[in-house]
Amino acid sequence: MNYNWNWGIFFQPNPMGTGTYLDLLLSGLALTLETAVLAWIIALVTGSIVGVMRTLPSKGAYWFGFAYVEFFRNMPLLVQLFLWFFVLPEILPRAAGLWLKQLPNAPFWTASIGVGLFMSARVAVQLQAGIGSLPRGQKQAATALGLTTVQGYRYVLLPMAFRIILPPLTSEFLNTIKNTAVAITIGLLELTGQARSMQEFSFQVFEAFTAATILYLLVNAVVVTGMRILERYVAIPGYITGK
Amino acid sequence: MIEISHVDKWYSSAFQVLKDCTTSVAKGEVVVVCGPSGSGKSTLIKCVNALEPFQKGDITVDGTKVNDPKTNLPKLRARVGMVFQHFELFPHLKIIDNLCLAQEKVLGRGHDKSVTKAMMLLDRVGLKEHAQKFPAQLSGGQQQRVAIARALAMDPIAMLFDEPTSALDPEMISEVLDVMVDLAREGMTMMVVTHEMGFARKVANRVIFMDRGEIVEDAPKDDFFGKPRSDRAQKFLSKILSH
Amino acid sequence: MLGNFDFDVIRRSLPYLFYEGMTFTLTLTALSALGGLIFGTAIALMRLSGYKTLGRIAGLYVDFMRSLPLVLVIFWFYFLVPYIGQWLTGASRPISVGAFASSLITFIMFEAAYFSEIMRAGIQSISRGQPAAANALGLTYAQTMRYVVLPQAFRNMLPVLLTQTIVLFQDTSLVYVLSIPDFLGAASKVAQRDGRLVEMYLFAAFVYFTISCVASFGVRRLQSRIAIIR
Amino acid sequence: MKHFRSIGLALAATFAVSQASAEELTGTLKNIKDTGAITLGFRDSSIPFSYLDDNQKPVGFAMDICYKIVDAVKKELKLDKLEVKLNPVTSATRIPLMANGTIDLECGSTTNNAERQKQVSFTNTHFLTASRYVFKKSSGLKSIDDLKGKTVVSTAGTTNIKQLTEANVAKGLGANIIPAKDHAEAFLMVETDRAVAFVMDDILLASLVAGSKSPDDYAISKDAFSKPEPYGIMLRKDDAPFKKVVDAATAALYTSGEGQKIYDKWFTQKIPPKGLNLNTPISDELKHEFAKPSDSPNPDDYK
Repeated sequence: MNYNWNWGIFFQPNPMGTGTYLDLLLSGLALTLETAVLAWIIALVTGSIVGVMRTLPSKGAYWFGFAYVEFFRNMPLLVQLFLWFFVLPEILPRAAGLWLKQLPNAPFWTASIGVGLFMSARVAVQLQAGIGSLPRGQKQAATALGLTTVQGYRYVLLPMAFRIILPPLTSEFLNTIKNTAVAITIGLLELTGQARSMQEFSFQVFEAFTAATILYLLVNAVVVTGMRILERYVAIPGYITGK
Repeated sequence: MIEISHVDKWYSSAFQVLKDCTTSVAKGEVVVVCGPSGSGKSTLIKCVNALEPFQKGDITVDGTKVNDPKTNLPKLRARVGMVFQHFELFPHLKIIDNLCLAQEKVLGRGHDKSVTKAMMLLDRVGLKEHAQKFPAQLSGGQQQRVAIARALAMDPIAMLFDEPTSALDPEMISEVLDVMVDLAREGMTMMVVTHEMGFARKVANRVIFMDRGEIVEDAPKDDFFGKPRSDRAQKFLSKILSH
Repeated sequence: MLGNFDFDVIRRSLPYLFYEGMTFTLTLTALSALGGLIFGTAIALMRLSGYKTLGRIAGLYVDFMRSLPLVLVIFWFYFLVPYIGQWLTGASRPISVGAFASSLITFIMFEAAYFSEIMRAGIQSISRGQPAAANALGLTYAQTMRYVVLPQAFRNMLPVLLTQTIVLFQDTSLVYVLSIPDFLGAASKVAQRDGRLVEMYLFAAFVYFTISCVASFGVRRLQSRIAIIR
Repeated sequence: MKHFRSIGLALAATFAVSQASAEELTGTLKNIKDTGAITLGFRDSSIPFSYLDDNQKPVGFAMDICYKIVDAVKKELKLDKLEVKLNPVTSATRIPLMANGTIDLECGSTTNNAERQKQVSFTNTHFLTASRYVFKKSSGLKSIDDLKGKTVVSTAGTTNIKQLTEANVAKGLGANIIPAKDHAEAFLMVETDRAVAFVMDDILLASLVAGSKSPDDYAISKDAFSKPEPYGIMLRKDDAPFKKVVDAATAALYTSGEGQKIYDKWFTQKIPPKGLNLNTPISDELKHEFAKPSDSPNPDDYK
């Protein structure tokens, strides 16, 4: 193979003056995680609201939830990011658009919100399925005790539903981390983006991508382990969920 | 205490589950509702605390009209205890928390007061030592006794039982019935959907027989078991008493 | 703001967008789905084969692919495939692989990991009695799989496989990062050349949305029809 | 160094044909002969070097040069037919795609420098340009120092973003540097006020401005990030026979005066898609280079 391997490249200084190439990749990793965590919070909060709406008896709430999920699920994430990043500021009033565009870290905020909303539709579907899998009597029992709908969801249905959907939520969280890589198209220098910069500056394509790959695998392993521990921590004695 | 007058309910325009049902339960009275499956008896009892909506007629509980949109349903339901066929304990909450949840969230009782009340009731159903366990760690009979205690913790003015023993293994039925008999003897107003005719003989004041959504028979206990008037009730009785 | 909307730019670029862009996207989607399904089924069979090493290799492959962002995989393969070709054919220099072939290989390899999980679930959903009955009739392992297990697994999983294909259809837009003119790439080229971002991206969003929506509606209909037949 | 190169070049030009046919074919030439096809890498928006016209076909100054090279290769290999495949590249993908054999010639606006020569080779220089930045007049920028703390965009994988990054460190500007996929996308960032400035080779900036909706809104900085650097058609490293053919073809093209003709076509006349005229007559340095073609990566060799 006609290629100059140079694994020492990681310890050579990067042209950004921020330390070595390894530091460059690690800063990308940090940004990946920050974006993913913020996106995940957005996805969980809005996804839960929409997911609950889809289980309410109200026709209006159901249709809103339905439309929301279809909207965010039927467009490529990349296109959605473009809509938020390039299109939204242009159709806003000029001053608002300008403010939006000149926000410091605009790619970070756009990516977090864009990925977050994209994932929220998936969280909503999972949660709807989780609530749907609970026996109907649970809701009735909560109601019969005099709990309001909000209280019923808060104290009875959601704690159970979230436990049931914890395994699929784990993979959705992993998807969130992976999906932040799409944001290199709007200039977010996360892990894949930094691996690419490293490739461009040092010409060491395969070293850069190998390192990024290893970092993604590590993150994956850490998240999976963490979620397993969480699953065990919230497991209910005697109660077998799913598997 | 409970007035049911001319209640009609349809699931769809074609399928009528309740036809012109009229009956009442006086204070301190124990009424057993029986009938073949699909006769609408569970639906009727669920209409009493508005777990199921109905299209025509009126139900009044302790002077409050259930089907009045102005009625504060959670408040009303909190005063009517309900026990379900499948217990419907909240699996993610310890036994003690199952009993405290609605006391605190609906009645606004302090935590200490709720716990004291809960422990007293658990003691009464003979399950004091299981307070810190989770529902899945208890047998069916124990779970149903917890469910009764949970309903009693709300200081109900009446209790509704929806086939409380039909999901239980035979050897556990009596432990639940014993608790119900005690309750009846203490003067609790009770409406019980059950096939346990022994229980009916022992404590019921009246027996209601339903078939195809209609109240076919509504008679004092002795009359019902002595000389049932309708063919349908006779056939039903001979079937379930034949063994 | 909508006053400045130039619908004409969409009309003028329609032939390019659809003849080149959408053709690329749809061909890539269809071939990747087919390849991913075949390769994915092979991986699923490896995992369920009972040979420990074989199963472990397949499992590692699936976990590996599913841990990486598609964008990174696209870069990897775009740069690596010619070398793999060189290695496979023993040629003296990297094999020249065009943009389309390279994307196709990328998506087949990537999606196979996801399709294999679906097929695995499908195979496992078939009751153990089925292969036992086939064996009792004297069918070999391969015959059992070919005539009894896989057809059932495939039918059971058809809606999920189709849903995954819709996801794949959306994912192909990521070849944008390589400047390959798929539908989105074509739209963005027009958008940037004419400075008509708003129109072109809204139009692209609309097209993707419509196609995905119609397709997922079809899958839902199919699903309910299968549910009735069962 | 320079001396040595011109000797080599002269030798190549003289003996290229006879040598190549006598020897066993290797490398790219062998591959082209075997497959009957050559793959050119082109750019989306390196106007006027390599960009898409109204029919989304790649055209430009560098494309024309590449087609001349293709003719020479065809003749060299005595082929009746040579299929030309086109593959889109970006600044970020061009070098790996050259290394991995996806493309045989990269026809665009790639700066020839010593660092890149470790990865790829270049044929004779076809343009010289310095790195500057474009900005909106309304933003009132003047010097490189005015970029302090601002958001600045450049194209990923270019020498320009590297020079910008280095200047950012050296001058302590603290500018927020965003990489864009291609020049058009980067320019768009400035046009839509996402970034205040776009750092790029001045000729590309000038063409982007000229082609924009309101050219009068923009200005290009006086300050430069670099000396005028040479552009070259890129080819694979360590493939002497192929380079010999390509060098001979370009040298012949430039010295014959045909190079100047092609130059004038793209830089002083109306060009597609919009009939723009860049009005950039050939510089003395480039004229000099055309007279004595060179593939040196050193800017000082072109004075």
